Amino acid sequence: MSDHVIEELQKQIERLKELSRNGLDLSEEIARLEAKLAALHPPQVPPVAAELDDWERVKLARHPQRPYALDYIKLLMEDFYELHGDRLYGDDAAIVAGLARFDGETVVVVGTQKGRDAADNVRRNFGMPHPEGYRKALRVMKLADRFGFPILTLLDTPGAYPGIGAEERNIGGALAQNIYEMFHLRVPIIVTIIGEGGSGGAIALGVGDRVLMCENAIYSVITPEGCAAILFRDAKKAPQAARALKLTAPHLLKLGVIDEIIPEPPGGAHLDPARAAQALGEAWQRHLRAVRSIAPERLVPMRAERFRALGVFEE
Amino acid sequence: MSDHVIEELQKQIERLKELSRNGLDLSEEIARLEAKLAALHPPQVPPVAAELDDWERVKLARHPQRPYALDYIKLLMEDFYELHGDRLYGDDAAIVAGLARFDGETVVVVGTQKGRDAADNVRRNFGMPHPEGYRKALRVMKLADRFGFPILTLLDTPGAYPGIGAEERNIGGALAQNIYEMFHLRVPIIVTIIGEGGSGGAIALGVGDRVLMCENAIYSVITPEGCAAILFRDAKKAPQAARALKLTAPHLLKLGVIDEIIPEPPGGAHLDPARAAQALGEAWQRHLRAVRSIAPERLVPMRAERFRALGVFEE
Amino acid sequence: MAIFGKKYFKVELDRVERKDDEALWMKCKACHELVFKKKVRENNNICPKCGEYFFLTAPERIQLLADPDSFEDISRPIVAADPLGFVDEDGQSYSEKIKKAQEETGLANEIIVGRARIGGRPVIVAVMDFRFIGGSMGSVMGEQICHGMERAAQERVPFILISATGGARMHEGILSLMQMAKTSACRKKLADARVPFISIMTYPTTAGVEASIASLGDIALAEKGALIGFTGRRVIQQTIKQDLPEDFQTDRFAFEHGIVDNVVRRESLRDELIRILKFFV
Amino acid sequence: MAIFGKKYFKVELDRVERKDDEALWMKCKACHELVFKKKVRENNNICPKCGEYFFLTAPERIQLLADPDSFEDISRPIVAADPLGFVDEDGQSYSEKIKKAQEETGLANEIIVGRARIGGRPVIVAVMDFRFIGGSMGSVMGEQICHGMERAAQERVPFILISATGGARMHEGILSLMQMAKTSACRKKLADARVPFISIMTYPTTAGVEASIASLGDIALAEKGALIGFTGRRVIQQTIKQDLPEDFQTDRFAFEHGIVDNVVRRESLRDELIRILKFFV
Ligand SMILES: [Zn+2]
Ligand SMILES: [Zn+2]
Repeated sequence: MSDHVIEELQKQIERLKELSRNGLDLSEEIARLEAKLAALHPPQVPPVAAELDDWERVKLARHPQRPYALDYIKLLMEDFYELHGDRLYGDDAAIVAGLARFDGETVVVVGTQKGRDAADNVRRNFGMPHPEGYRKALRVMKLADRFGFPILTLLDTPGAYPGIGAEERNIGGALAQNIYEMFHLRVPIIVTIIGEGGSGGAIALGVGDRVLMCENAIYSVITPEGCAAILFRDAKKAPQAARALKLTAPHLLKLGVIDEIIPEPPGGAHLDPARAAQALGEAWQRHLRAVRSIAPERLVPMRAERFRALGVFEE
Repeated sequence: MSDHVIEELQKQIERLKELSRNGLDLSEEIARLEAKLAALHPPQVPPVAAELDDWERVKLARHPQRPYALDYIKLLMEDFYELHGDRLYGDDAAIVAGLARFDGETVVVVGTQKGRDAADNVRRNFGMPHPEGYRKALRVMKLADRFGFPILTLLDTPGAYPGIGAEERNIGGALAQNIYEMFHLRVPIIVTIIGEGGSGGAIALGVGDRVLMCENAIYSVITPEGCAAILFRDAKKAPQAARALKLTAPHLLKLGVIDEIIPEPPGGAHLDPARAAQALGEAWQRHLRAVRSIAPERLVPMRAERFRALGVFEE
Repeated sequence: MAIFGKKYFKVELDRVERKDDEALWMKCKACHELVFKKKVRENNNICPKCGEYFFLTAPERIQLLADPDSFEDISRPIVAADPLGFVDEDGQSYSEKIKKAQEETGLANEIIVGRARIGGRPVIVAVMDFRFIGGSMGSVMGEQICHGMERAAQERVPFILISATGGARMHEGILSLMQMAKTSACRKKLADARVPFISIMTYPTTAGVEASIASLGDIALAEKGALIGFTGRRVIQQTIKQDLPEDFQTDRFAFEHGIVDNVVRRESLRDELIRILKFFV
Repeated sequence: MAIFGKKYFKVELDRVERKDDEALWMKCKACHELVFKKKVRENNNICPKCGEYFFLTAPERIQLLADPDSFEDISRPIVAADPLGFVDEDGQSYSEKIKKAQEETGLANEIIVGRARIGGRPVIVAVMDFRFIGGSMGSVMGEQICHGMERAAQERVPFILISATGGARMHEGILSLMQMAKTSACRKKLADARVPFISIMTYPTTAGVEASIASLGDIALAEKGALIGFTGRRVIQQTIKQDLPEDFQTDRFAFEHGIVDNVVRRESLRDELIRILKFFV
C-alpha cells in the first residue's frame, strides 16, 4: 500500500473527527476507518526470521535475555508507578501492574513478569502467577476503568502456577473472573504477547480490543512439552508438538487470533531490545489512537464480538 | 393514631399506585407516603420490657435460647436455599446467605449466625465471621442485585473474628468493601438487628433502606465489656458501660439510627420465637412493600442520604 | 442410525444407546462387588450395592434431569473442523479422531445443547460428554455454549451447563484457548438479559473449562464425587514434588474453598434444580 | 490563641505550635541517643541519629506534604457534641474531654480538612491528629471527611486522607459506628465524579477507620512504620491465646498481604504524592 493512500485515509479520519466534535456521532464510522488504517500497516516480518522453525521461535520466546514486561515498560513509558496487592490475600510479583504515562496520556499497564536471575526468579516465581496476581491485575484494571485510562497488558508467562495454594484459592475461578470482567471494561485494552503466551494464565489477561504479538513470541493452549507428553507420549517430542500446535505469530495471524505482528530485530528482540521496543511502541500508539476514538458503548460489544467470532468448525 | 387514619392512608397509597400503573411516575410520592405509613405503626413496646435495664437487655440479646438468623428464616420464609463460598478462599459458616421466598417473592437473606450448641458454635465460630464470610455475603448480595431480588440482612454477632488469619486476609478491607458496595446495590435492603449488633462486623451488613431492631437487641460500637476495660479500666464494669453506650433499641430510635423497634413477647423473643417472628415478618412485609415502590434511581441516593445524615455535633 | 464421518446429526434421546461390551455384569470399582449392568443403568449409573457413581453420558445426564419427553436438541448443526491439520503420534488425524468419537458415542459433538423442561420450567441445557475426546473444549463446544447462552438470553429462560471435561482441546491449538474468552464474552449476554446461569460441575471439570465458563455460574453446584480444579494432579505433583492432600480437588475441597455453592448427590440433582429454578421467575 | 471551650476555630498552620515540655533534648526510643529536640522538629520528627519516626501532628503533617503557604483550612465549623451524655470512670464528661483535647492540641477537632497544593496540583486533604482523643472517629470526623470528599468531588480535585487513629470514638456510641457507613456513602460521590482518592495510613490506622474509609482508597499507601489492622494486638492475643507474628500489622505485613500499594518513607511521601497526582489530570 502506498504511503499516499495511507496519508489520504488519515486525513479523512481527521476530518470525520472534526465533524464529530461538532455534534455528529460518527464514532462507528471512524472506528471502522481506523481499523482499516491499522491494517494498512502490514507486519514487517523480516524474511530471515519468517523462515525460522516454530521450535526455534519457542526457544527465542523463552530466551533468558529476552526483554520482559518491565523492560518494555521502562523503554516505552514514563514514570511507571507500580501498584501492589489484591486487597484480599496478598501481592504477587509474578504480575506487575501500575500507572504510567504513554504517548502523553495516563495508561494502566499489567504484565506477567519473569525474573532475570535466580533470586529474581524465586521472587517472580518464574513468571507463573498465583490467584492474587490475577486479582491484583483485575483490581488495577478496574481502577483504569473508573478513570478512563486505557489498559495495556503484556503477556509472558509459562502459565498460571500449578500448586496447591493456587488451587486452594481457586485459580480457575480467578482466571475465569478476569476473562469475564475484561469484557465489561469500558476503556481501550491493547494486549501484547511479548514472550510466552502460556495457556489460561495468558488469556486471563488476554482479552482486548487489539491483540498484538511480537514476531518471536508464542501463544499456545499448552506448552509444547505438555502437548508432547500427552499426545505424543514423550515430552522430548516438544519440537514436533510446537510445530503441530501452530503457536507462532504468523499462524495466529492467519487464524484471526491476533491483529498484528510486531517485528523484532534480526535474531530476536534480545539482540536489540531498544529497537524491539520502538516497533512495539509505534504499534501501541497507532492502535491506542484508533481504539480511543470508539465510544465505550460501541467498544464493549465490539470487543465481545471480536472474541465471539473466534473458532473454526464445519457447518 | 387511630386505625381509621391508617386505613385511609393505605387507601390513598393504593389509588396512587393504580395511577402509577397507568403511566404517571409517582414513585417518589408513594415512597414518602409509605414511609409515613410505616412510621404510623408505632413500636409496640410492652411497658414492662420498656423498663428493662440496658444491661438486662444485653443479657437478653445474648440469651443462648434467643432465635438466631436461621430460626427467623425458617419461621418466616419458604424454601431457604443456602449458597456457600466467596469464590476466593473459603466458606464461613458464621455467615449464612441464600435465596428464599418471602411474601410471595424471591429475596436474598444474609445473616450472621451463632451456634446453638458447642459443636455448632465451633463451626459457626460463635457468630464471629472471617473475611470470607463477608465476601460471600457480598457475592450473594450482588447476585440479588443482578436479578432484582430485595435483600434482608439479619445481624447477630459479637463482631468480626479477632484472629491472625482474619487480619492476614484483610478483614478491615472486607468490612469496608461491604459497606461501600451496599451503597451501590439497586435493590431494596432491609436490615434487622435481631440480637447482638456488634461493631464493624455488624455495620458491614448493616447498610440498608430501613434498619429495624428487635426490642431486646443491642447495637453498639464496642461490647460493653470492651468499653468497660478501656474507658472504665475494668471489664467487670460492663453493666455501667452498657448504660453509658446507649446501645438498646429505644435509644437508637431516638438517635435516628434505626427506623422501627420490632416488639418481642414479654420476657424476650426466646420465650415465644414464633410470636417474635410474626412481628418481624409483618414489619418486613410492610417495609419491603414501601421500599419496593421506589425506583432504583431514587433508592440508591436515598440510602446514601439516610446514612449521610447520621451524626450529632455542634455548629 | 446416523451417518458418521463428520456430519452433524441430532440427538434423539431414546435412540442413543451407550456403546458397551456384551457383558451383563460389571465389577464396581468402589465396593468391588459384581453388579448387574442393567440394574446400574436403571439406577442412574449408581452402584446398587454401595452408591458409587459411574459416569453418565450426556444423553443419560439429560434423561436424569429433564422432564420426560421435554428435551429437544437445538445444537447448531456443526461439527469439528481440523484448522491445524493436527496429526498425532500414531499418525491419526484430528478428523479421524472426531469420526471415531462420533462412532463410539453416537453423538455429533462433545456437547449437546437443548431446550428442556425441569419440573415444568423451560430451560436451555448444555451437556458435555466425557467420552467424546475427554469432553474437551474446541471451537464446536465454544460455539455451542455461546449458542445456548444466546438462546437462553433471547428466550429469557435459565441456562444450565453441565461440565464433564478435561479442559481445552489441544488438537485445535490456540483456537481452543480462545473458546475460554469466547464463552465468557457470551456469558455477559445472559447477565445483561437477567437470565440465571447454573453451572453444574461433575467428574471431571478441569483446566480450560473450569477456568472459564464453568466458573462463571450465578450458582455453582458440584455433583458428589466431582473433580474440580485447574491444573491436573499429576502436573502439580511433578512441579512441587510433594504429596497432595488426600481430598485435593474433590467436591469437598471445592466446597471448603468457597468454589461451589453446594455439593449435590446425583439422585437429588433434579430436585435441587427444581428448587433453585423456582426462585427465578 | 483561640478560645477553647468547645467552640470551633480555624487552624492557621504557622501559628499552631506543638505543646511540649521545656526540655531541649529528648531520648530517641529506638537508638536511645539524646537528640536535640529542635533538630528533630526540623527533620520532620525523624531521629537525626537513626532515622526512627516520631509521630507528627496534623499541622506538621500538612507542612510536610503541602506546598508552602498553599494550605487553607476549609473544615466545617463544627465541634463534638455529647449526644450520649457520656461520663467516664473518673467522672469526666465527654464535653470536658473534648475541651481538654482542644487545649492540649490547639485544634478544634481530631481532623483538619483543607485545600492545598502539592507540587502545584490542587488537592483536598483531610488529616487526623492522633493526640486528639486518639484520632478517633466520631460524628465530627465523619462529617468532616464527607465534607472534604464532597468538596473534592465538586471541585474535581484529588482527595487525600491521612489516617492516624485508634478507630471509632466510643464516647459517641452507635453514632461513631455509623460514621463508617456515612463516610463510605460519601466515598461513592468521589467515584461518581471520577475523582481519585489516595489513602495514606500511618501509625496507627486501626479499627473503625481502617475498616471503612481508610481502606477505600483508589491508591493506598502506608507510611513506613505504620500500624495497620482492624483488631488491636492485645485483643487478638487475649482471644487466641497465642503469640502473634513479630511483623503482625506492620507496614510490611500490610504490603505482603495485599492491603496497601506501597510503603513509603516519610521523607519521600510528598514526592510520591506528586508522582501519583501527575497521573490524574
Ligand atoms: Zn459399588
Ligand atoms: Zn534514634
